[in-house]
Amino acid sequence: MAGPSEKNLLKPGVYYLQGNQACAEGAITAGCRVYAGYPITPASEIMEHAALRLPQVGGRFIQMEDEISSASVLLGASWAGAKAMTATSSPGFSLMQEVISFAIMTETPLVIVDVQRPGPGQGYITTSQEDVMQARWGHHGEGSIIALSPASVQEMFDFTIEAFNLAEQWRTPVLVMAEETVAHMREPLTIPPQDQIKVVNRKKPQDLGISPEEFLPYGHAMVPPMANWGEGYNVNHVSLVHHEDGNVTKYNRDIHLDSVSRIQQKIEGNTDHIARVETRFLEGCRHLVICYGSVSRTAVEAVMEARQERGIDLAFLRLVTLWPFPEKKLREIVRDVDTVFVPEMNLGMMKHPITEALRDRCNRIVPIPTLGALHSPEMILSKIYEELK
Amino acid sequence: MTRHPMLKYLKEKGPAGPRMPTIMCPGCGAGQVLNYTLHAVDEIIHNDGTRKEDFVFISGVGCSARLTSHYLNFDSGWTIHGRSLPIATGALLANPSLKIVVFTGDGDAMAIGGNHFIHTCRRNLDVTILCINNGLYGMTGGQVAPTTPTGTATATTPYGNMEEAFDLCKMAETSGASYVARWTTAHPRQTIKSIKKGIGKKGTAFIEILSQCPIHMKTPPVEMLRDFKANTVSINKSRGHGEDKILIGEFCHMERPEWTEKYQKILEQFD
Amino acid sequence: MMDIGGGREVSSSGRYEIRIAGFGGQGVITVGKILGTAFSVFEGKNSVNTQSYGPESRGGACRSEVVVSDGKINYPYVRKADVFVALSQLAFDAYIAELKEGGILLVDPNSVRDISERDHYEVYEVPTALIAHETGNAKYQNAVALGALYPLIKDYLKESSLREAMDENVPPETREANMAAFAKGIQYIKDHYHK
Amino acid sequence: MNRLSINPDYCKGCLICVDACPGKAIGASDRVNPKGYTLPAERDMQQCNGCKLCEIVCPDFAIAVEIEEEKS
Repeated sequence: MAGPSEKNLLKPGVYYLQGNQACAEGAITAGCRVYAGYPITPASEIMEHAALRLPQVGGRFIQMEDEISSASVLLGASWAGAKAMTATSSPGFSLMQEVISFAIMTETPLVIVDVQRPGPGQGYITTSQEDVMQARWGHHGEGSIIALSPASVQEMFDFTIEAFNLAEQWRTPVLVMAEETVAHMREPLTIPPQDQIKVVNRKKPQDLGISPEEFLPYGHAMVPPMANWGEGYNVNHVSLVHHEDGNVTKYNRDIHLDSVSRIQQKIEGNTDHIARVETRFLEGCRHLVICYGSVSRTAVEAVMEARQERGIDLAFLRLVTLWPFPEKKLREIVRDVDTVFVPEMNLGMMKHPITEALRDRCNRIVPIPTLGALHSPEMILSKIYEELK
Repeated sequence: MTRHPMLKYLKEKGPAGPRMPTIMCPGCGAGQVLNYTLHAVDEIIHNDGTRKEDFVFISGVGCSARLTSHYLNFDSGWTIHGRSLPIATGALLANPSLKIVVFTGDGDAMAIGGNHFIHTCRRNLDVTILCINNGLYGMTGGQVAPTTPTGTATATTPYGNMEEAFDLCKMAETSGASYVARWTTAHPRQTIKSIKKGIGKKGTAFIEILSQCPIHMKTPPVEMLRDFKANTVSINKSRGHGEDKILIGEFCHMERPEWTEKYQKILEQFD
Repeated sequence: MMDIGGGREVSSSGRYEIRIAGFGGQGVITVGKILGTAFSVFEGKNSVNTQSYGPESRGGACRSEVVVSDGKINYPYVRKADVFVALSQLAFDAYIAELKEGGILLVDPNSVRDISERDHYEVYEVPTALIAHETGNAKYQNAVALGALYPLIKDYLKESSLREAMDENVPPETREANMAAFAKGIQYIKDHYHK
Repeated sequence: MNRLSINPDYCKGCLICVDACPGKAIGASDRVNPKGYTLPAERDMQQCNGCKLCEIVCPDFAIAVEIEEEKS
């Protein structure tokens, strides 16, 4: 008989939900049973939905006193064996960077949703993509991160599930870099039958027949198995530079370089498995639009219109994962184009790794910046027509 | 057409157009706290000779914080959620003669700002903290706060708030604030007098003002103000038998060396 | 029911776009939510409902939109509105330029007083605030507006879809009053515009 | 007799002033401002003792009392 957690999952079917609500349902579907949050526009609805739904599936919700404590809850919850999530917006995301750094070094699976809003400072409460660099470089120290970029209510559901799966699979914090546009939008959401949804759980030493005495919390493999508190593995979570067994004394530079390099390579070296892009009209195209998140919904409409109305040989490429940045994949599929347009809801951020990746694959990169609102199709089309006169 | 006497302390319009009416919802208590504060400041400027340019208003984030945002015709800062007190500390270190008034809310001061709050009181820094306590997070849509009464249903406690609320005045007192009082928006004259005293006091003055949020509590403001009168009792009159009612009045008014005054003694070694 | 865009993935043509605007507290956002639910849950069409708002929960400008299509919807916001419901002068001035030629314009004449180039649109004037007041509570202004809107877009959805969507999106204790206000809106259009 | 001035653009119709006035000199009028807020108005200014509580408790600085000059 299904326990409370299975019984009260949303039945398969079509729903009409807000992006934020779909995100919370995705977390629950992925097995998230601990949620900690703090109010902030435009992300509060995720927390409000979690507060309502978690007890119904045998989970626990808490509203913490701020973002730092909310993120810190995730460390304790994950170490104690639970899948844990919080959601915030840009100012709160800044406050969570230390915990993200800590989660990277201790290889702790957890999910943080950032519903981006304009900055810096209070900025405003509408939509934005201004945190995409902070997502990768905001935490102190080396290490890498996985960051997904949803563009629809369906993806707010699907990508939150994927975020948990990636976190558990690679023992790493995973970021869902949402935007206010998709967070507050309502669209049909299709929930498939439970058995068709892939749910990944962390590999545990018990699964590999590793006894507590032999267990190396940061050893055994590129992605070490993870022991939960309360299961007799006496695991010490430490984020000082450490040996595979968690010993922090006997510092030596080689161990330092090796251990932190492994943690970084664990993600960067597996970009092909982790990163995804979507492309359309790429075959023999002359020009290209590269975009991500909700801007991709405007961009694809502009690309279709430019092709239909003016026969411009324009292709469309969407970064589904922002980090790890799929440089190799980009270089494989973009061979020789003239102009690459990069519309972003910031003043030019992902254009930098794009420029580096396509340094010898195009003649020029043309950013199309805007702040605080989604590009309209006309904004992108007028730039394309102007540049390709 | 006579104009409201306190409008002289507000920026009604500017080159970019009108700034008023304020963003506050109809009947919101925060607007009343601004009115009472300006009445207190007006009396101080005229009676005690404190200059208008010595006043600085600082707020964090939330409905309470919107009071400084861009309406005040004073030096002011609309700053980071929960961080107005460290920012006030910085201003005092740079210029101890500033008269700093902080508008904060129950969430801004006691949740995210809680740590800074207890340390500011411990240090007894010369700042007047006006905590507009509406018992919830208003700006973000009515979520539970550290001051929400147990049992209350809110956007984040759909099954009723199971946690206990802080007593803000007790926390201020035990943390070391040298002037601590609680009023409600339904006690205008007492609140004005208390704010005047707090600003005049050298040291941390903490004044909690219970304030109505008609929108999220779904109750007409007039009714909530009547409830404030009915559900409170002054500590002088209560003599301990008003337990079920909320105590209002002055809880603490003592002399404690103020931080910048103590530091002055260090500085004077090198005069 | 009217097929919109023939189910193909279309750019701007295959979309039916409705925008509602007013100020915070008039129930503008709820109307958008109800329309979206009606189209997507009860009519089986694809629809995107978005909202824009200021920090003010009362009094500030507020807008809610629904884009409907039988095909895929990419750009989520209104490009050229087919229908524009304006409940305040501020909102009317802000968005009238984006109502297409010959589009349906529904306004509350007590708050939207001057309508420039009236002959460019199909104009319907319904005193939604007043009618709501008469049914006992100004809060139901949005239900009156929804009722007035229905006969103007009945080629695209059934009244039952709207009613069921309302059922799902209003507090249970207000269901009856909402339905009454909704019916009054329909009646007003029938009496004054024979639709 | 003292006179009241109401700023229709600032007033949000909360009517706190009506309830606060000790002499019940202020009442809710039937006038509505562009936002639909019910405006207060003079009801019986004979009862106004010039205490200015209405000015003090107004959240929006929208009401002011003009005290009649004492005739010598």
